[in-house]
Amino acid sequence: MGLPADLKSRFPLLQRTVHDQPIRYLDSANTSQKPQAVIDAMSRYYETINANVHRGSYEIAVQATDALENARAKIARFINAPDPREVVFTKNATEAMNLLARAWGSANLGAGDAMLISEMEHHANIVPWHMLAAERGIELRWIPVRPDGHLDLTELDRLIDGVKLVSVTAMSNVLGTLNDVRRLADAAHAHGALIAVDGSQFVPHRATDVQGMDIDFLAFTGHKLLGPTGIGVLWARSEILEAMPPFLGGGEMILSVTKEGFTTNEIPWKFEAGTPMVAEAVGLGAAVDFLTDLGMEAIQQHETELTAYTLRTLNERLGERITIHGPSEPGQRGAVFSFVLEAVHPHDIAQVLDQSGVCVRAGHHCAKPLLSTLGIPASTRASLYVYNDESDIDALAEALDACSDYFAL
Amino acid sequence: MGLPADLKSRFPLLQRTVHDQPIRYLDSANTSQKPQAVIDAMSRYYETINANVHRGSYEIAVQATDALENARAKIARFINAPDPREVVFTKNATEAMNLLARAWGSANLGAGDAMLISEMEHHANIVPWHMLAAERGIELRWIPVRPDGHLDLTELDRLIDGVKLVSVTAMSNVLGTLNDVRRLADAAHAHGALIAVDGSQFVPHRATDVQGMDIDFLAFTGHKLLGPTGIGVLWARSEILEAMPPFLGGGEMILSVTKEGFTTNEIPWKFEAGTPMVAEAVGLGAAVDFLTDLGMEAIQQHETELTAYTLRTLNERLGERITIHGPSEPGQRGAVFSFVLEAVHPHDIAQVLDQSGVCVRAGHHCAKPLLSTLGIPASTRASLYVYNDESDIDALAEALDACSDYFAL
Amino acid sequence: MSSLDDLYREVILDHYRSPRNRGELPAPPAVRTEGFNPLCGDEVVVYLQVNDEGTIDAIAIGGQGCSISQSSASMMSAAVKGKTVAEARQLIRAFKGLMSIHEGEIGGDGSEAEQGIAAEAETATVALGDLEALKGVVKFPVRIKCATLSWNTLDQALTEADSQD
Amino acid sequence: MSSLDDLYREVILDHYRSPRNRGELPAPPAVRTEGFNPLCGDEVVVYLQVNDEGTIDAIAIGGQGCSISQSSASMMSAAVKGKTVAEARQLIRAFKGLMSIHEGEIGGDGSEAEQGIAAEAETATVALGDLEALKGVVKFPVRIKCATLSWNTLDQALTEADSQD
Ligand SMILES: Cc1ncc(COP(=O)(O)O)c(C=O)c1O
Ligand SMILES: Cc1ncc(COP(=O)(O)O)c(C=O)c1O
Repeated sequence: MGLPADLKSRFPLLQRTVHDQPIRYLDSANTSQKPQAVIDAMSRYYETINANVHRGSYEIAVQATDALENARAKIARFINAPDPREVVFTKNATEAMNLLARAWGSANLGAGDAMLISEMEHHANIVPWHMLAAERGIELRWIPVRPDGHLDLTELDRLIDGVKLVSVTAMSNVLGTLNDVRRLADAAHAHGALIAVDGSQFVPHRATDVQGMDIDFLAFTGHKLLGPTGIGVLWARSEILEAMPPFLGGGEMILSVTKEGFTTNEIPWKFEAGTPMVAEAVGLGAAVDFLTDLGMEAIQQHETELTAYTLRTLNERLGERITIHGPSEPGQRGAVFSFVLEAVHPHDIAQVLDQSGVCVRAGHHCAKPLLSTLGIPASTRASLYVYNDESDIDALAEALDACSDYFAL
Repeated sequence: MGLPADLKSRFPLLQRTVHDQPIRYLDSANTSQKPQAVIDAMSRYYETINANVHRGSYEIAVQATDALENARAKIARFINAPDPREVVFTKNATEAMNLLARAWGSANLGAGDAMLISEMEHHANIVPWHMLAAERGIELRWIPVRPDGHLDLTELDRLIDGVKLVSVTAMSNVLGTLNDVRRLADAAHAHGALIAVDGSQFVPHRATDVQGMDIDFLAFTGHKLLGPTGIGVLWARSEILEAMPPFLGGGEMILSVTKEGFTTNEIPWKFEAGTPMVAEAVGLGAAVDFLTDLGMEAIQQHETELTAYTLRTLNERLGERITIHGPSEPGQRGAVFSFVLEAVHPHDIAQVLDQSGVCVRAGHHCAKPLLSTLGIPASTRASLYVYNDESDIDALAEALDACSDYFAL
Repeated sequence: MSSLDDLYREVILDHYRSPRNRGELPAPPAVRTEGFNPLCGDEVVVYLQVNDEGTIDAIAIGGQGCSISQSSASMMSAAVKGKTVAEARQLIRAFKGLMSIHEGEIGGDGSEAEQGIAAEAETATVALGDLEALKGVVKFPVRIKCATLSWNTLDQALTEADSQD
Repeated sequence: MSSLDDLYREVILDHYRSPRNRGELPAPPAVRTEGFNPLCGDEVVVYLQVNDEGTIDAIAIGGQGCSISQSSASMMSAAVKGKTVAEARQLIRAFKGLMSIHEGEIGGDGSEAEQGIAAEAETATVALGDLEALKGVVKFPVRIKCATLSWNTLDQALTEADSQD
């Protein structure tokens, strides 16, 4: 196993330079780069079979429909979903969470009902619930985060008691923490609650098995998964989807419309109003093929090794000057590193690193409640993916060292 | 003026054959084909500057942000919007209508309030209102359609009295009818109502001027406009957008999030939750450039001439056997032709025509209430765009003639 | 138009032009069931009368639609008339077996695709006669729903007739 | 790191390392105004005391943020201290003129971009002194919001001080 040595060469953007330096792309938790195979799959779609789907009986319309539905089937297999009809396409993970909150939430959560999320959630798994709470007076409970970056589950039994839904991330986009989703799923089900998982960070990096995790909903986003912008997924068990009211209204999601009302289509189309993201689904299908060819096991191994190398290298090189948040054991975390560098503000770090071709993100990473808990207004984050290697980490360490000198008194 | 003679050659899909015949793509009201320039703009985006937007301070993140915001500015100019911040990106026109119904509608329409749509609306401008009506008991009124395919405005004063919103299509996707939007806007404003326009069919084919039409909202979709799937637009006047509550919740649309609540970002980002459709916006920007280079006046002239040719050719060739719905004067309609062929069902027509490479759509065209009014369960529709020419119409007429023979007793 | 002839076999066009058992039956005593294809607007109405011995002694077909849905309905009505309910159900399974090779792939309903595998076995043993002419539809996946519409409607009608007693 | 030196001029780093007028003022009598950059989490608190003659006789700066936002706040405080409200407002316009060449293009707020054009004229006539060092920020459009944060906060503080009387 192991990843192919020439992997970086399959990503056209990684061949470019920035300020005359080779690019060191360390912002994959934000969005991933795309292999040529994914870019070409979309171009080929437009160049050969582009047509509207589910509507035409002519040759290319049938081919376009097949392309869309084959992508759906591939994605279902990728997360081990039992049925492709359980895969609903959305424009991103955020829309998937909103679909969940609106369609399932408004039918199942009323005044006084409680739900449970965690302090390490991305805004996409917070704001839709705030909006629902404001509308219908539901109670939002929070699983705390420990200083070591893990969820604090000591009070789980009390927190989960009486909730109707648990919604947590499988992997933190700030700390890299991998949560024990199966344990949370068991606890939720034992208390009669359903469990939704934000897989935006997890699905690109680890073999995902919705049946093995025994979860009810999974949201993730295409652009972090070597796929295009403009597509995400909400997976849910078919019985749940079937019982849910629709989300957006329009074409595709109806069986019939009269002046008096409408009847909804079967799942998954019931939740896909309007012309779907056909080229994007094709691109995501190609991304999933690419990842499957590499092997999710090999990816996990590569990232775990690189995580160990990163922690070691940064600590050795920067010593006391750097504080890396999140779990310290490489096996318990993804390759996402939020850190604070003494006396240098994250925004300045990101700016200075860019001059060396090193791309990192500075800010709140759309997880403000978590940063409040950690007691920092902003952090710098380096995040890795299949195409990164030790030379990228060396360049990061070198640039951080120089940056620290530059701002030193 | 006039369109370049080699225009078809710039659309790669139109170079392919179907069943060994040159393709005759006559389904552009469904979705348009894409010029190489649009496909390449998106590939180039992924190959050179792909990064998440509004979040990074490194070079390619700045370039990606500029690319997104430049596309927004281009689109604003294309519809003569006074301010790019009035252009909200959605995944398609359907989402744009749902944004309008949910965000504006739920803040402004309550039990007993009335709104006015027309019988020729696409489901995207019907079902969101049915959903809102079911939720909040609003009254939905309908402008009737006359047998000649025009709106029947004789009772407009009575119908519009007391409504809060008028929402109509600028051009019918079934009949090709061009509605007098300015007259409807004046009537709406005179009665204290706002007016929303579904420009999905109009914007690709006619110079659009939201200020000249004096409208309040405009929705349209990228994939019918030479652009990619996965992107649409809701334009609205900035004062209106500013007063509207948000639509979907998550990253990008917030200024701040705490455990207790959130505050919203400025327009347009307030309405763009999650990672935006960056590559798709770039593609739509390239499409708008392509159309602007051709000239919307030249496009209108081309389509009007081709409309006259189509009506003449089909009527001459098929005589009594064909009934073409919609306005008969080429200047009052777009190049969309719904017709019924004696003794042959639309589904059979579409199937038989495909054997000659002719792509037309059969069905209800997502406008079931209109088909009920016309008294037909389904129709066949041929629809044209910049790349079509007389040879396509000749092929259509020829294939229809043969089809009619094939099914004749 | 040679490859079209695979789809539009002469016997199909014949049933389309001269549909058998076209009309209505008074319901009750007959049951009346409607089937609907939202994609193309096709509609089939099946009127079914089952006697005390469990035999279909009358059937009539209403509705409108394309040549495939209408000829399939016509052939179906001819094939089941005089048959027992059990025989009719066997015929439904056999016909779905004939159709289902591609069904489900176009995103229709996965469940029918699975039924199909079991049903294919049935197809081998039941004589379909004229109905074999519809085999060409399989090459045109979007039309499979047209061909199966009347059969799904019949299935429902049989269930309703059953529950009438 | 040569081109970085355009951004991080020595005087900027000096203000960042040794910020002037750092602290708090009792409010009231001072006004206290907060400014916030949601993109990066930068925060500036301006404490402003305007005397009866309309002169800024005390100013203090709190908050935290990057070198650009903090040094800009520090230089701003030094520049307006002892100035009249009218002079301070002129300085705000002049500074925005210096910054606004690229502002608005990155999707910030179109309105400021328009103000900018008028303000550029002002820039030519008002002496900015040390503040000129921030000119390099213009080459780094995402940082313009960092540089203008304290100035927008000052603007608000002046308005509040005005309405106190
Ligand atoms: C008039 C009209 N409105 C709305 C739509 C919906 O567009 P979309 O499916 O891209 O959301 C269409 C096309 O399908 C249309 O023709
Ligand atoms: C954990 C997590 N959830 C949700 C999202 C939202 O994804 P998107 O912006 O594509 O909707 C992200 C990324 O931004 C994320 O990291």
